[in-house]
Formats: sequence, structure tokens, C-alpha cells
Amino acid sequence: MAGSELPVSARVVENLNAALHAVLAADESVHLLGEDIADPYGGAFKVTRGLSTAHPSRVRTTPISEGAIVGAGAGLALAGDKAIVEIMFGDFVALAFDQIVNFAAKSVSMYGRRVPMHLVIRCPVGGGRGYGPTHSGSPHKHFVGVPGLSLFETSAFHDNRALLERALSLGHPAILFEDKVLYSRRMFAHDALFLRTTLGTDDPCARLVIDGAGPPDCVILASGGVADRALAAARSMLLTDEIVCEVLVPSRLYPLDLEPLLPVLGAARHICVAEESTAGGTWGAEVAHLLHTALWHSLAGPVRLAHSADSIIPAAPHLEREVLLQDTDIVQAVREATSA
Amino acid sequence: MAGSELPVSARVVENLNAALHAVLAADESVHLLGEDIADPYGGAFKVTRGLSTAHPSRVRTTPISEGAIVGAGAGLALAGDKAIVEIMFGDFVALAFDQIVNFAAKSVSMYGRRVPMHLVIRCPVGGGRGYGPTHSGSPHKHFVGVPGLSLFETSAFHDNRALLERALSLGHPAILFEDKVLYSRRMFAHDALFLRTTLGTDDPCARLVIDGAGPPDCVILASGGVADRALAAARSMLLTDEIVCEVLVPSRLYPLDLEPLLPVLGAARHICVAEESTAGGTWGAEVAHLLHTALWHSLAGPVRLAHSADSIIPAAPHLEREVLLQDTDIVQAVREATSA
Amino acid sequence: MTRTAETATELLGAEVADLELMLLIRHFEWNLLDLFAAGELSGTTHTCLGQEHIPVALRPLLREQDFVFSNHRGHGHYLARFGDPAGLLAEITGRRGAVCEGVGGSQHVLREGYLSTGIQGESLPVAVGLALHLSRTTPGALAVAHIGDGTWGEGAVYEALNLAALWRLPLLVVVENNGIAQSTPAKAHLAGSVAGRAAAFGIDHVLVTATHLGRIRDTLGPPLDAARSGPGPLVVEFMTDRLGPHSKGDDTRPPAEIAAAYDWYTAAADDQFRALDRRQRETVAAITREVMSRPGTLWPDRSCR
Amino acid sequence: MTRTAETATELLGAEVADLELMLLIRHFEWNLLDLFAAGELSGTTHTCLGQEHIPVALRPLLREQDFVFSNHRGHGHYLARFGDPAGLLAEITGRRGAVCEGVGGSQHVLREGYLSTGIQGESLPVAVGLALHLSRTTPGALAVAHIGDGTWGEGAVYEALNLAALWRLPLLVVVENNGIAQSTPAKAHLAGSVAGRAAAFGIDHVLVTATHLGRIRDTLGPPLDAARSGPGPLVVEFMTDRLGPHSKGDDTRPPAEIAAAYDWYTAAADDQFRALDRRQRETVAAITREVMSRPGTLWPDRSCR
Ligand SMILES: Cc1ncc(C[n+]2csc(CCOP(=O)(O)OP(=O)(O)O)c2C)c(N)n1
Ligand SMILES: Cc1ncc(C[n+]2csc(CCOP(=O)(O)OP(=O)(O)O)c2C)c(N)n1
Ligand SMILES: [Mg+2]
Ligand SMILES: [Mg+2]
Repeated sequence: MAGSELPVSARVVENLNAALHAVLAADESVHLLGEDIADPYGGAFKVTRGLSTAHPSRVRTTPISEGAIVGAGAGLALAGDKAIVEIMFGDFVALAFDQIVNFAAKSVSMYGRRVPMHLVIRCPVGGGRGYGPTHSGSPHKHFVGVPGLSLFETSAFHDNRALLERALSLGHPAILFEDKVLYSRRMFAHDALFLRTTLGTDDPCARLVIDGAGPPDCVILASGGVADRALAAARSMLLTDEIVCEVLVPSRLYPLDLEPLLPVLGAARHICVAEESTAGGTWGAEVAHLLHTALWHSLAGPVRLAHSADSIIPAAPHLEREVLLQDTDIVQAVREATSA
Repeated sequence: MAGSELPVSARVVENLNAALHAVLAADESVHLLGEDIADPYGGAFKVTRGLSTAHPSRVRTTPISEGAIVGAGAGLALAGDKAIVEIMFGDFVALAFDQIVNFAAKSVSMYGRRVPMHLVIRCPVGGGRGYGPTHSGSPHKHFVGVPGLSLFETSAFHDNRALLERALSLGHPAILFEDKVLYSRRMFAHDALFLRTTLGTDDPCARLVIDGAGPPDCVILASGGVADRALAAARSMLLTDEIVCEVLVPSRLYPLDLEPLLPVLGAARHICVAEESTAGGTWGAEVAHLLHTALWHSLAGPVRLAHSADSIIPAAPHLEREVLLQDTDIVQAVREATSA
Repeated sequence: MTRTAETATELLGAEVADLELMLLIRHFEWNLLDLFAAGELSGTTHTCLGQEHIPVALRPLLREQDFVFSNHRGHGHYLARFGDPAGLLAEITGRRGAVCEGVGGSQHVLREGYLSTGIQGESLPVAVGLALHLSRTTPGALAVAHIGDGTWGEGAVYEALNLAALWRLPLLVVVENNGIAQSTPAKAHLAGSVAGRAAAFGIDHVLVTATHLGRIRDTLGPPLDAARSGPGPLVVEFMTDRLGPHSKGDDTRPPAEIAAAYDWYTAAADDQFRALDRRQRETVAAITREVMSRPGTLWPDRSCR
Repeated sequence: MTRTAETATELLGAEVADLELMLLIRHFEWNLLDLFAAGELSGTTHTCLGQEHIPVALRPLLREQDFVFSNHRGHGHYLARFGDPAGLLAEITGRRGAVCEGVGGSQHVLREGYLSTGIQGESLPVAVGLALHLSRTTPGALAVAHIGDGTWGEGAVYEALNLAALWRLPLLVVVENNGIAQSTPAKAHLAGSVAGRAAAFGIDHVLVTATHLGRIRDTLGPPLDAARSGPGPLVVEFMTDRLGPHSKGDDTRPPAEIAAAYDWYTAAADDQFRALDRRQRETVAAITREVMSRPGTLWPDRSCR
């Protein structure tokens, strides 16, 4: 069953699971590799439930070998197949860094002609669940600006079948980040304060504006699980500060196509990029650079970044909250930006 | 012999070698691990010549195991020793990504108290020598913003003994990038058009100003081997366009301490960050973000980034030149910035 | 449940202190599963139910200067080394008095001569570096690294074994082969054998199938001495059973398979054992009450650079 | 120089075409070193001097549908598969007509059923994926990966062998054991043995010490057939000698050690051999003149995303 046919109340994990079912059923060349993904276990986060039963020869549970399974995915892609590789926790993608950056991505162009590589690496990311310092990271930053690699992030506002099909169709490797806190969230549901529309077509960006509030004081860019924190911040600022925000939730993080967003961003005097990444060298810094270059004259101040602290992510929930980006951090960033 | 005692005409490779000799001789707890570093070979770039003869038990040539030798370095550091690990070509540091990011750097703080980790990973980087797509990269960008990790880059204007001692003294891991094209260059020598001074103390930043030219139209930030391209660009712009540039060459890239540079940068209407990294998510984008935030009101336009193309690095020299940042690219970037 | 006439100390070749420790670990782990079920724990935690005898058997064979690398399933390793259930529970629950301020949690614990990490295979190269240090500064001391059967999927393991063998380092790799990695049985994740993998590097391998502490210690004494004095690496493989889930509530093995696993705890039930069992259950309960009443940790020094 | 009465074809168990190919590779490589010395080449290039017989011996044992993964020392592999010295030389020198537009250079070559990469160990997991594809679409076809002895330092090798053995994939690993990695002798980089490392995963291993092509082919025929029909992985280890430097001018081995290496080229000198030798020397010289007169490559499609 396609993700788009699910009732809107399906959870993100169900939508992802349905998307994988659909993609595997629709195309015999698609393979899925990952640790503990086979039934009855169905993956650490149950995203792959039922898939090995439906497609036993193309859905393979693997040993604990992140590097090799990404390499094997690249080998399938090199042979003309399509491969999806699940990394159990996104932090472990570090073990596949060479295969992704030096082989899969480079192969697209280092042989002097375009070599199609249909490869998607799925990475459950993010904290907030008390998994501790090696299981809670947001590794996006490490992969921004790798030639031959695109970055996507799932959200509650993007159907995963479309996202997966898009990523598999590019002909170059992609990483799909999946914020773990989203898995149990309902698709498409959101605070009724906001009206949701879409910008762009190939890589749709969800746009959430406060119904009837007029032009925003600040546009917040936030992907994945951070979108909800941005919405919560926007609600709180509307009520407490009479600051009007709108929230953009892109599905493709890199390269980010600013074009369809420019009508919105160009009209904004303030922009904030919110992300769960720890401080420094973040995706947001890259976006900020694009925005400063494109919108130097319309911006009233520098693009504001809101992110987690420059810190490892502690296990204890009360400490984790202090390190990880909260809606209140977004509120503070926007307040400072708009009042400066 | 200490690097600082060498005649100024020593080559960078000799200065580095002398620095390693000095550091190993001065401190019994320092170890050096790397592939093919032992005599008589002395390393792929001859940086380690004589070291295994002088310190056979602390200088060890290793199997081809980038991940494990960085891990072993981390183990030595954990035990209270100091370790320097040579990665033969910086591109291969991808194989040690997990050990660096998830172990060595995280260990500094993930155990709830400060754990000193004296570990320096040396990475020869950069292209321009026709080594091809897997031996020519500038992997800096992947490591910007890793909690517990600092990034340094050697240059012809920084004595390597001071640099190494600084990096080894921090108590957290550091990567030292070494642009391969510098190895055969003479230390400290430069075009007599420029006057060289130093900003900052702990992490000195070389400053090269055009003698007697008055306040600059643009400040160019450029590290490592790119500094020479920046100087060539500055000379050419002075003569052709009457644009006055000054060049800052930081030794520590991340975190970048803006404080000592602010008097210079704050007086600049235009700033360009030049780096050899391929486009996207670069160190320069991070620096640009710092600068936009700190200097929003004094900057006449957005910080300009000059970098290599969004591309793998081809082997053939004529193609490589088209991809990699040249002095002419810096000229173009600064012209555009100053004329906008 | 089959009960023999032997006492637990006889059956397990154990001193009373050994039994106490094994029971402490058992109740510590059971208690964690209870806390999870009650919603008192977040994240993940891997209990060593069924594998308690491994660190307990090794305990008298290890020395204070040895450095132990533990893994995700490390509570038993910690308790056998430090006998500090309150400090560990505080760590896992983020309460004051935690060994690592609750920052590391279940999988990331550091204490003098002891470190655990949550990424499979990562510890072995680090243990090589530590063994290199020990071989220079503290002859006779071992770096000891616990890994599971599934961890042999990681290439880092082989890079480390190669280095340890080439450099003749005092590295003891303790393989806790419970025949499964998370949900994946060994036959689906491990080709060949652990013995063969050690032999590939010319590293000695000792297989331990017993749970009888005395016999295990007798078997391991000489090879451990050799590893110390050589020095040189050694792989000791324990065949064991994971009685509980991988983490919490995620056991998809057929119930019959789980039931067929050997459990030392049910094998003996003499009066002494019962009394010790009751005592350790109460010890853990009391510690839990006390620890759970403490406030959260503070993490005063968060600096990382 | 010891010369026997045997002819080169007898000594090497070679057809004339085999000899031609071995000599083509030999002169191609010598020529590269000359070009380097003359400053006509940039970067690095690794010649397979002394190892020419390996791809030549394998040539008739491989099929068109097989996929060959070559490594940094891959010119012989390429020439044995495609017999295209001009295309390869153009690649290495960045001249028009290059197989990969001069973008990949010596170490990164892709052509139908053939790929090389410059990072040690990286190709084996990729070959596993390719073998998985072949096992589904082209039963009987092999993924063939050439690696050196030093490359066994990389953990990726073991992760790949484990997968290939578990999944019974048609993967042939050709180990060119020349006893050295760049400057590091095998005894300093490889503990145990390659045979043991294959055995660790239950993978068959065949040792080849001969340079006699006929005998090599006879030895390898049956195990390769078994790997195809099984299917299943196989490790074939060639004991061989690296006659030249690792790259260019970086040979720090004692001259006596280099001189002691076996060289098939000096072992026979019958008239036929001499004539073929002269012809191939000239062939390479002519190709070189022609290729070096071509303009640089263009690289029309640089897009990577
Ligand atoms: C690099 C890495 N990949 C995956 C995981 C997730 N994970 C945690 S434990 C585990 C299974 C480990 O199996 P084994 O080594 O047999 O130890 P056991 O759990 O049986 O004690 C997995 C896959 C991890 N922690 N690290
Ligand atoms: C990951 C990685 N580390 C280091 C190198 C540098 N390097 C290139 S070839 C080589 C030696 C390889 O030795 P071996 O596998 O025995 O092959 P041989 O050169 O003897 O044919 C090294 C260290 C590399 N290319 N890739
Ligand atoms: Mg196990
Ligand atoms: Mg070799």
C-alpha cells in the first residue's frame, strides 16, 4: 500500500514502512540491507516490518558491518540495481564514511562520465530519547557539501514514498535522515493554528503559516523532528510576544534549492534556521551563507542559527534537555533576532 | 633541533620533521604511529625521516589500518600518553571517522568529567599534484563542529613545533592538516610586497599586509597552502585593479578565535574566505557565519567564499586546475565583492 | 525447573563471595527490567542475564593494573570490578552519585582501569593502544576487552587483532558468544568460527563452555599468565546464553528457544543459595529505593575543548 | 643472469598470445617509469613489474560477464582484460581517447565489467554487492577482486569476506602477495597468514607459487568452477615479487633483496621471446609517441548530482 493512500493518522513509522513496501514491490531492482531488519524483529525501530517476509531475497539482515553493507549497496548500485541501506543509529554512519564519501559519491563522476548510482542510506538520528552519547547524534553536518551526495530529511509533512522514490531516482547517492522522535508521531497532523501549503515541486518544502496573521516577522527553517519545535515556538511567540513566524520544512537539505523559497524568504526581514545538530559547521551555517548571499539587502539582520549546544549528548534526560535544541531555544533566538 | 632554530630557508617538510624530532625528544610520553613512517622510507612524504631510528619503540610503522591506528592513538591518550597519528593521505581519514568523532573526541566529555586526550591526527591534504580523486581532497569540512575536536592547519608562516606542541597540549584531540604542496616550500619566505606580522598569541594568525598601501579594500582569510594563492591574488589585484588586500593565515581553524582578528576584520568593508575545499558546507561557510553575526553592521556586503568547484578532483593536471581553487578565482571573488 | 542435589557453590565451583556477586548482578539486571517496565528508565539498557558468571569467573584472574574495556552489555563487568551497584544504578538513572554524572548512561562508563563504549568494535583498537602503553609502563598488566559474537562483524576487530599480534601486546579479548546479536542468530552473522578468526592472526584461542567458576579459572590461569608474560594477545571465547531480551521487550526468539537456554540461577536451590538470593534481592531493592530518591545529577564540567 | 635452455613459452607454460600480453604489460610499465623520469607524468603510478603473469594466467579462466575489481597496481589487470594500451596510457597521461577522460588516472578506471579504486580495501564490500547482483541475474558469473598482501590490514576486507561467506556469493579474491606493502614487509604488517584469514570465514584458499601459466590454470580451473557453480567465495593467493618501486623512485629495499626477486623476463631468452620482446617494446613506444601527441582530455560531463 502506498504511503499516500494511508489515512492521514498513520504514524511516521507506518508511513515509512508502507513506503518501503511500495518501493520494493514496484521495482524488482530495489534491495534493502540492514542490521536486524528481518522479520519477526523488523528493525530496531520497526521501520522494516514485514519487508523480509514479502521480499526475502531482496531484503537482507546483515552482520554488524556498517562499512561493508554500505559498500555492498554501492556494489548493487554499480551493477544497475537500486539499494537502500539502513544504519541502525545514525551515529554509526561514521563507520561507513569512506564508502559513502570516497566511493559511492565519488563514483558518480570520478570515472570521467556520469555513472548512475541509485543508493539511499537511511539514518535514524536525533536525541531526546535518552539513548546516550553514541546513539543520539545528528550527523548531517559531516555530509554537507560532498560532491555526488544529496541529503534528505523525512518529516511528518512529507510522504515517505515520494521522498524515497525521489532519492532513488537521482542517480547519485543520498542520505535520508529520520528523526527518531518522529516515528511515533502522526503524519500530517499539526496545531490548527497553522495553515499548511507546499513550496516547490521536485523537492517539496512544507510551509506552515499562522492562519490570518499577516506577513511574518520571522521565517523559521526547520527540518525533520525540529519542525514541531519550531511550530511550538511560533505558537508561543504569537501568544506571548505578538511575533508572527512562519515555518518552512524542507525535505531536501542539500543541495537546498532556494529558488521556490525565495518569494517567502525574500519577503522576510528575519530568518532563523533551527536544527538539532550541535553547534559549529552545521547545515544551518551553510543555509545562512546561501541566504546572506542571496538576500543581503532584504535582511534586517544576520540569519540566526538555533541549534544544540557544543557538546556531546548526555544520557540522562534532564541533562539531555539542557544540551539539545528545545522550542524555547528557538523562541529565544527569534526574539533576539527580531528585537536587535 | 627545534623547528624555531632552523634557518628560515628550511623547507616546510624539514620544519615539520624537526618539529616531530623535537616533540618526541622532549617528551617520553609522545608516540607516533603511521603507515610506512619508519626509516629508511621515512613516510610517503618523508615527514617522518629519522624518527624511527631515533625513537624505535615510540615511532611505529603500522599495517594499512587507518581506523585502528587512530584508535590505538586514542588508547595511548586514554592511558595518559600523547599520540600523533599520521594518515598517509588525508582522504583516508574517512576510515578513521568513527574513531575520531565517536570515540576520541567524545571521550573528552562523555564520561561526565573532563578526560584529557592528547591526540593529534596529521593529515596531508590538498590537490595540485595529480594524485587523482581519492588522494587530493581537503576533508576539513567534515570535521568542523565536532564536540571535543580542534582543527589546525600548518602553513609556511607557522613554526610546526609550536603548532604541534599547542595541539598536543590541549587535552582534546586535534587534526593537523598539511597541504601537500607546501612540503617543498621554504618556511617564512614570501613576496617582499608584503609585511608579515602576527595576531593573537595562543593560536597565532599570520597577517600579511601590503607595505605602505593603507587600509585594505578586502581582507582575505586563507589557511595552509591557499595562503600563497591569496598572496598572489593580492599582488595581482594591487597591480591591475588597485584593490588593496591583506591576508590572514590562521593556524587554528576550529574553533576560530575571532577576538584577536576583530580589529582587522572589523575595519574591513569586504572579507573573502579562500579555501581549497570543494563547494558546500565548507569551513569558510562557518567562518562567514561567525563574521556575519559579529560584523553585520560594518560589512558592506556578504562575506565572499572562494573555493574549489563542487566536484571530485580529477587526476589530469589540466582538469585538476579547472576544479581546484586558483589565485585567479580569489581575484574574481574579491573583484565581485568589492565592486558589488 | 530441574533442580539437582548439588549446592550452588558446588555446581558453580563458586566461593560464597562469587555467588553473592552473581546474584547481585542477576538482581541488578532484573531490577532494571522492572524499572523499565515501570517507565522509570529511558533510552536503552542491555542486561547480562545468563552471562553473569563470565566477569565473576575472571575476577580473581584480573589484576588491579589491568584495564577492562566493557561493551553495551556491561553491568556485570562493572559490578564484578567495582561492586558498586548504587553508583551504576545512579548512572543508569541519572541520579546524584552516578559514576559518570549520568552523562554516559548504561553504555558509557569510565572509572579507574575501566571503560565502556556503545559502538560495536570500536573498543578493540583503543585497547591495542592501551595494551601498548601497559607493555611499556606496567609489564604483566593486561588490556581486557569484552565483545560479543556479533561484534565480529566489525572490521575494527581484525585491524586490532592484527596489530596486537604483530606487536605482541598483552591484549585479552573476552568473547561472550551467546549465539545471537540483537535479533540475528550467529549462523546469519558469523561465517566460520571465532576460533578460526583468532587463528587467522596466529593468536591463541581458548574455548570455555563451563559455568563452573573453579574449572573456568583453572583453564584460564595458564593462558592468561602467558598473555601477561609473553606478552601477547589471547582470545577467550565463552559459550553462553542470553536469557533476556537484547534491550527491553525486544526478544523475538521463539519462547521454546529462550526456555531451552541454560540458567545457572535455576540449576541450584539449596538453602544457602536461597538465603543469599533473598539477601541480594533485598540489597538491590534497598539500593534502588535509595538511589531513586536522589535528585538528578549536575554535570558540573561540560567543557569538551 | 641465469638463462636456461628452455624457451619462454615452455618455461612459462604460455601460448604466444600470453607471452605477447606479458611483454606488453612489462613494456607498458617500464615505459611509464621512463615517462616519470622524463617528467611527463604527474601524481603517482604503481607498476606491476614482476606480477604480470597473474592477470595473464587468469585471463582464459575469466568470462565476459565476470566483473573485475582492480586496485592501485592495476595496469596489468586492465591490459589483460581489454588489451588497450593506448586507452590506458591516455588515461594516465590525461590525453584524448582516455578510458575515463583522464579524470580517474592510473588508479580509478571504469570500463564495462571492470573498475579500479585507489583506497585499499574499499573494493571488497563493493564486490560483495556486485556478486550479490550477479548471483541473482547472471548465475555462473564471478566478481573478482585483486588485492595485495598489505590490504589485509583493512577491516573492510573481513567485513566483506564474512558477508560473502554467509551469503554464498560468487566472489573471487585474488591476493597478489608480493611480500611488501609500499615499504613495509609482510612480517611487519601481516600476522598469521592469508590462508588462515580465509579459513577464518570457512572460505577456500588456493596458494599459487608458480609462474607457469599452464600449471596455474590447471590448478585454478576446478576451484573457480566451484566458486561459480556453488556459488561461493574463494581466495586465491599468488606468491609473487614486486620488481620495481612501490610508486616511482621510492624503493628503499636493499638492492640485494630486489635482485634476488624472481623475474620471468630474465629467465628465458630464446629467439622467439627476443623477437616478441622487441616487437612489444616497439609497440609501446609507437603508442606512446602517438598518445603523447594528442591534446588533453575534455571531460564534457562533470556533473555529480
Ligand atoms: C557499530 C554498531 N552497530 C550496531 C550497534 C547496535 N547494537 C548494539 S548491541 C548489538 C548486538 C551486539 O551483538 P553481540 O556482539 O553478539 O553482543 P550481545 O548483544 O549478544 O551481547 C547491536 C547490533 C552498535 N551498538 N554499534
Ligand atoms: C586506505 C589506504 N591507505 C593507504 C594507502 C596508500 N597505499 C597505496 S598502495 C599501499 C600498499 C599496498 O600494499 P599491498 O596491498 O601489499 O599492494 P602492493 O602495493 O604490494 O601491490 C599503500 C599503503 C591507500 N591507497 N589506501
Ligand atoms: Mg551476542
Ligand atoms: Mg604487497
